[in-house]
Amino acid sequence: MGLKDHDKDPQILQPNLVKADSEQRLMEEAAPYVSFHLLDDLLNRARANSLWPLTFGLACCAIEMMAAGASKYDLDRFGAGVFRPSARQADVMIFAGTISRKIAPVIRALWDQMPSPKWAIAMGGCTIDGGPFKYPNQYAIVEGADKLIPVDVYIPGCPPRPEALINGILKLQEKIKAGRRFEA
Amino acid sequence: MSREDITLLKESLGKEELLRTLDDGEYAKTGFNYRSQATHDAIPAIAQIYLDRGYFLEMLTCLDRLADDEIFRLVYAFNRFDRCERHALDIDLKPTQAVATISQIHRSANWFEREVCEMFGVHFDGHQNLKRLLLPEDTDFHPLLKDFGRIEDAP
Amino acid sequence: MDPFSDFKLLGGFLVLGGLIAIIPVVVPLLIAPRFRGLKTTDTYECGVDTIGPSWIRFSVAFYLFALIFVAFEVDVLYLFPVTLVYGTGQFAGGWRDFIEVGIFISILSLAIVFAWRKGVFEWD
Amino acid sequence: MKPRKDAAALLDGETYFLNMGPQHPSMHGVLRLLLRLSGERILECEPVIGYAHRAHEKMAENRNYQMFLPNTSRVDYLGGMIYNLAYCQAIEKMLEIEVPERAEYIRVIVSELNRISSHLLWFGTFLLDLGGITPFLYTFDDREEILNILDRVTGSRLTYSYGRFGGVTQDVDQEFLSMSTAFIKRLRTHFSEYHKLVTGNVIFQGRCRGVGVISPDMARTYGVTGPCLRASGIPYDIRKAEPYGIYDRFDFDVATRNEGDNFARYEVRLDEMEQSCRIIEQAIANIPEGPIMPAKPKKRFKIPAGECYFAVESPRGLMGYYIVADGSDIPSRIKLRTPSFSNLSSMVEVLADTMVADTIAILGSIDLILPEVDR
Repeated sequence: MGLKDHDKDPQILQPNLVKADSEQRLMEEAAPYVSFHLLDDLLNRARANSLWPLTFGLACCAIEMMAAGASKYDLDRFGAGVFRPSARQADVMIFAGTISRKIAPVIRALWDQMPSPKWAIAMGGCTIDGGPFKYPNQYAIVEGADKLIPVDVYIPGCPPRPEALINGILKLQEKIKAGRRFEA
Repeated sequence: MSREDITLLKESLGKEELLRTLDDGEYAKTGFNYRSQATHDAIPAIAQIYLDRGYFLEMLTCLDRLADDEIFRLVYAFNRFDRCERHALDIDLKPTQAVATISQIHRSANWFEREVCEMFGVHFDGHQNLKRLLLPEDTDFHPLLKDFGRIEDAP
Repeated sequence: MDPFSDFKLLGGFLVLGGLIAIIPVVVPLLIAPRFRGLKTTDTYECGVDTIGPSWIRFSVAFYLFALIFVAFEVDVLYLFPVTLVYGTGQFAGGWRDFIEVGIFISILSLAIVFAWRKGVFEWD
Repeated sequence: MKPRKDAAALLDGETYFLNMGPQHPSMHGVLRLLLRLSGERILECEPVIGYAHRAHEKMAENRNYQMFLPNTSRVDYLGGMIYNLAYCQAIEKMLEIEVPERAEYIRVIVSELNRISSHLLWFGTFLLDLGGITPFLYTFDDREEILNILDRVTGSRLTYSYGRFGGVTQDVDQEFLSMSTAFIKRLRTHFSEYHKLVTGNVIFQGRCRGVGVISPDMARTYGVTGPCLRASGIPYDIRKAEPYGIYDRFDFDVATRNEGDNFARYEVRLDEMEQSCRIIEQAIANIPEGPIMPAKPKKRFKIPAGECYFAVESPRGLMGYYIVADGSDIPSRIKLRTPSFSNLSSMVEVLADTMVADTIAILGSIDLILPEVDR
């Protein structure tokens, strides 16, 4: 029986469409109901030191992410080694690899399904602006992860070494500890 | 394929014109031991013979030669496990012409044909599941055509 | 001795248990930043939309397996009070308590043998 | 497993569609399996691929031969060195460039090191899929050693652009050779450790013996090559069948098994690591002195009209470059025949009528790399 492909996301996110579309999709990103400065400071400190990344290896950078999680460049020293397979339990989404046009709706869905507060690390040249696969009039990849979701830390490299990923996570921890102001 | 195997292949095809040419390609230069040319409706019979003789379909691809002589050239490569003998089989198709599928004979052709159909638009008759393989479901272009997505006419 | 001391203890225990259960649910709703995207409330299935209903009729083997589990859950439940009085009282230090618990468990494990013979664990 | 014949008679209320989707810890990248289930039994499995399609073949048609070099090691980043050197060898075959002896030996050494690192990563993730966390950490420790060695000479850990048309870019020094020999000695002691840790484990045997059997005939019709084919009893290894480079000078044997199940594939890859160690030792033993690039390497060149098909043995199977040149310096078409594409297409038949838990074990033993499937 030929299976109908049910991946019928209505809008295949062309890069130019994505920009306009992402404003409309982000219905509500608002400050918490209760927020005290000291409480937020304490919470951010706790959140920074226990980042649970989502296992989402797309391509070559995924191998360097696994190497960073393995024994030599251990991510667990920074509290970020607990790789959660399910988006419902992940704090940070590490884009490890090229973002093809076909996986763009999947990334949007996963980002929506992650609980807030959440952060995004764009690892590798492909997620910054298309990397080695970017040339004018190309049809296969989305040139950069920030066309899909707001990215917090960019890590250049193709693939970036595990030390670079660890440096990126440390930068993200600094950013979290600095706290975040929400528009009104 | 030994000498008598080739003649056997020609006779067993019965009609001579099914397999127009069968000459010894030079392996050192091109990697093919034998090159042959066939008509577009002969491919199931030839594929069946290759299957019976213990060959496997190594590769099926398409060359877009619309610019110089208005044809798509399908290149089938059959090879053996026990000794190195790669047969290249060319089929020239007009742009609107379809070719019979061999996915029932060589199962690996199933995905090869889906990919060629998706990338070039060549239609394979009798293929059960000829829908998009690599690109999102509702893309309507064939990317590997020469006149698609050229750098010079970037938006 | 206040006749209600036991009930107070139990009441306190229940209230504390309830609080411990509810606080981790309510507090994050208050202190976490809010976010609602298009697919936030959809079921999470590897990033793509689910296909078909999930209310389907499945094989009875799953149901029987769950029943066997519940039976032995209750079996363990009865062993909890036994731990309080095990080895104390009249036959302290003897083998009697051990034998009694052994008989209790072996009688209950006959249920497994019965289920085994009935083929509950055949998974095809 | 008794095959169930009443699959077609199921009412619509009983079949359940499950997406083992693009984001899944044991899908080795972004593969999506659309499973039609009845209870835990898979009635029909349709792999949906294309989530890592980066259009390598389209890129080949708008850049010249030198500019396509970085793409080659990003097609299959675990066998990046082998893909890179294969592309160089294909162009050398078309241009009839002579490669100096020392460069040929260096190519064999770094290719076999790359093959061992790919099999080590497969070993770690295969056990990780089956639930064993520790082997993953052991094998990555060994693998880091190889990445160090290759990093010394090529400058990168994963995506090497080490080959040039006619030779290699960097020369290896004595330190590199001694590190490699020390590594092989250390790896051989670890093999016995892996066997102790994993092979005898009852659960591992239970999940792998007799599961996911690929018969020789099914392997031939689906075009399965590499360790999966050799585990089904067919000793087809391109290094022996079509010796390229100087592989005919080394004596190593082709590891094969006959059962064709997960356990056979597991054993074939472990044996292959041993064979690669033997090749490296022989190559290190008699590597000659001399240049590593031809006297006047071709910088800018055009390839006369013609075509060339060049096949190599990648860690996953037969990898072929089919290059069609039209006389300019830009290739008219480069077709990458990648092994995982055909290996994965055989999953439609292998996974039918198995349990969902077995799918993870079977896919783990096939050792897929998704960007290589989607190109």
